[in-house]
Amino acid sequence: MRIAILGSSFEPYTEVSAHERAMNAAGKFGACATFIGSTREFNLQDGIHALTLEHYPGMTERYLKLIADEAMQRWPLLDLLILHRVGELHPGDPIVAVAVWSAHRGAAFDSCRYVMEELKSRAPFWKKETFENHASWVDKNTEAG
Amino acid sequence: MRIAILGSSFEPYTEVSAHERAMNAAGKFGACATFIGSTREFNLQDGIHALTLEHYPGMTERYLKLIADEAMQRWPLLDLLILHRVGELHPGDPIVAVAVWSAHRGAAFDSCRYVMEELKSRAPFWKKETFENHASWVDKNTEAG
Amino acid sequence: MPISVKFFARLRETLQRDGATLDYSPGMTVTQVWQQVSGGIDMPDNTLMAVNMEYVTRTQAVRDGDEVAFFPPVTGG
Amino acid sequence: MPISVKFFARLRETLQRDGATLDYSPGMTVTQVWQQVSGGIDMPDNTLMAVNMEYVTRTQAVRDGDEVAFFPPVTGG
Repeated sequence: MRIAILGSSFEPYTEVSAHERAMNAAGKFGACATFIGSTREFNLQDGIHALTLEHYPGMTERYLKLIADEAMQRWPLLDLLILHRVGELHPGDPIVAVAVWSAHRGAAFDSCRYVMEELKSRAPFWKKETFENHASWVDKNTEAG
Repeated sequence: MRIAILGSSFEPYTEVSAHERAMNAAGKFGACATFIGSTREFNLQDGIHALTLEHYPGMTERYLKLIADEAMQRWPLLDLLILHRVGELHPGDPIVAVAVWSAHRGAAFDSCRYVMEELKSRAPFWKKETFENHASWVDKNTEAG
Repeated sequence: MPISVKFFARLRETLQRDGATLDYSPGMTVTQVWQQVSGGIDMPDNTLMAVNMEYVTRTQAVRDGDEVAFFPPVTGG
Repeated sequence: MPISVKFFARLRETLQRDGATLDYSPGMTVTQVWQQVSGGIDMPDNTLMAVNMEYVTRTQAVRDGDEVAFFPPVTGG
């Protein structure tokens, strides 16, 4: 299991691929579900120039680990990867990558979604959007639907 | 949209990443959900040496396109990638890669799963497992759960 | 133009052929196509069938020149 | 050992400070910690709070040396 908070840009598919090789479990898993969240140039308003991600060092890692452990207990997973950016991001930059490996697809899909929803509702990260002439905090995340 | 049936080994994350760059849509999507199915060394029995994937050329492409079009109509997706192996595979080899890009995570998760379930129930592919001393056709896919 | 028939996977092995051709006769259904090319073997209950690469049921009428395929449940992905 | 208080995101900007320390007194709750360090500003209804990096409710008792944090709804991912 790898959980990391990253202060600079990352290439999610390179990370997922490297983690999978390091697992050295080829043939053991039949399913890998991945979710990558990226910075959009729009949210409630168009014209986002930058996104600043703040977090609570210590508590964030603690909750990501807790969520990952919950997923590992609830589904028969071989491994799990969670990466999350902090700092200043720009449109197109990856924010979050979650990848889960399992023997079967049901567990992979369900646990990947579980980790994302729990991360969004419990992990202490906050987004601030910078537009051309102003900046504002994102007040809440969009619903799962 | 890219749909391809591949006769030789592929690296799914390289393909997903290359497709995403070629989309040239950084900042437009906030979510990419991916599913990679790989050859296991076990299914109902342990000791799978090889998996042979047969398909119905023409009909397979037709149904993958149909399923992809259904997903694009049902959810607000920016793009969609489906890759599927045929021929002889070995434990660890990727079989299928599905990736979908959307503004929001709900559409990405739901449509990725939809494409996988429909592919498994409608696209004309057949698996034959080779063990040390015998080979046998897989009679049906596992349920979604 | 004859009707072209294809078999896949386990069905191809059971029938020991990957296809056949047969002459069209008016009113012919997919079931009748099977009967004429299967050498007396009953169609397994779970057999799927397609006409011109589209899923159909056993009672589907065929037309001259159609491609008719028979295969077991699909197991891709 | 004093209680250490932390503020994050919009709350940090509203209070114009990222933290504070205060002396522990017996029976102190998270709400009382807020009252002593917020400079008279009411706690926004949607405020989340944690003691020693674990979510708690407003009535949670604190102990000497605890780390108490206040922050708005989280918006990661």
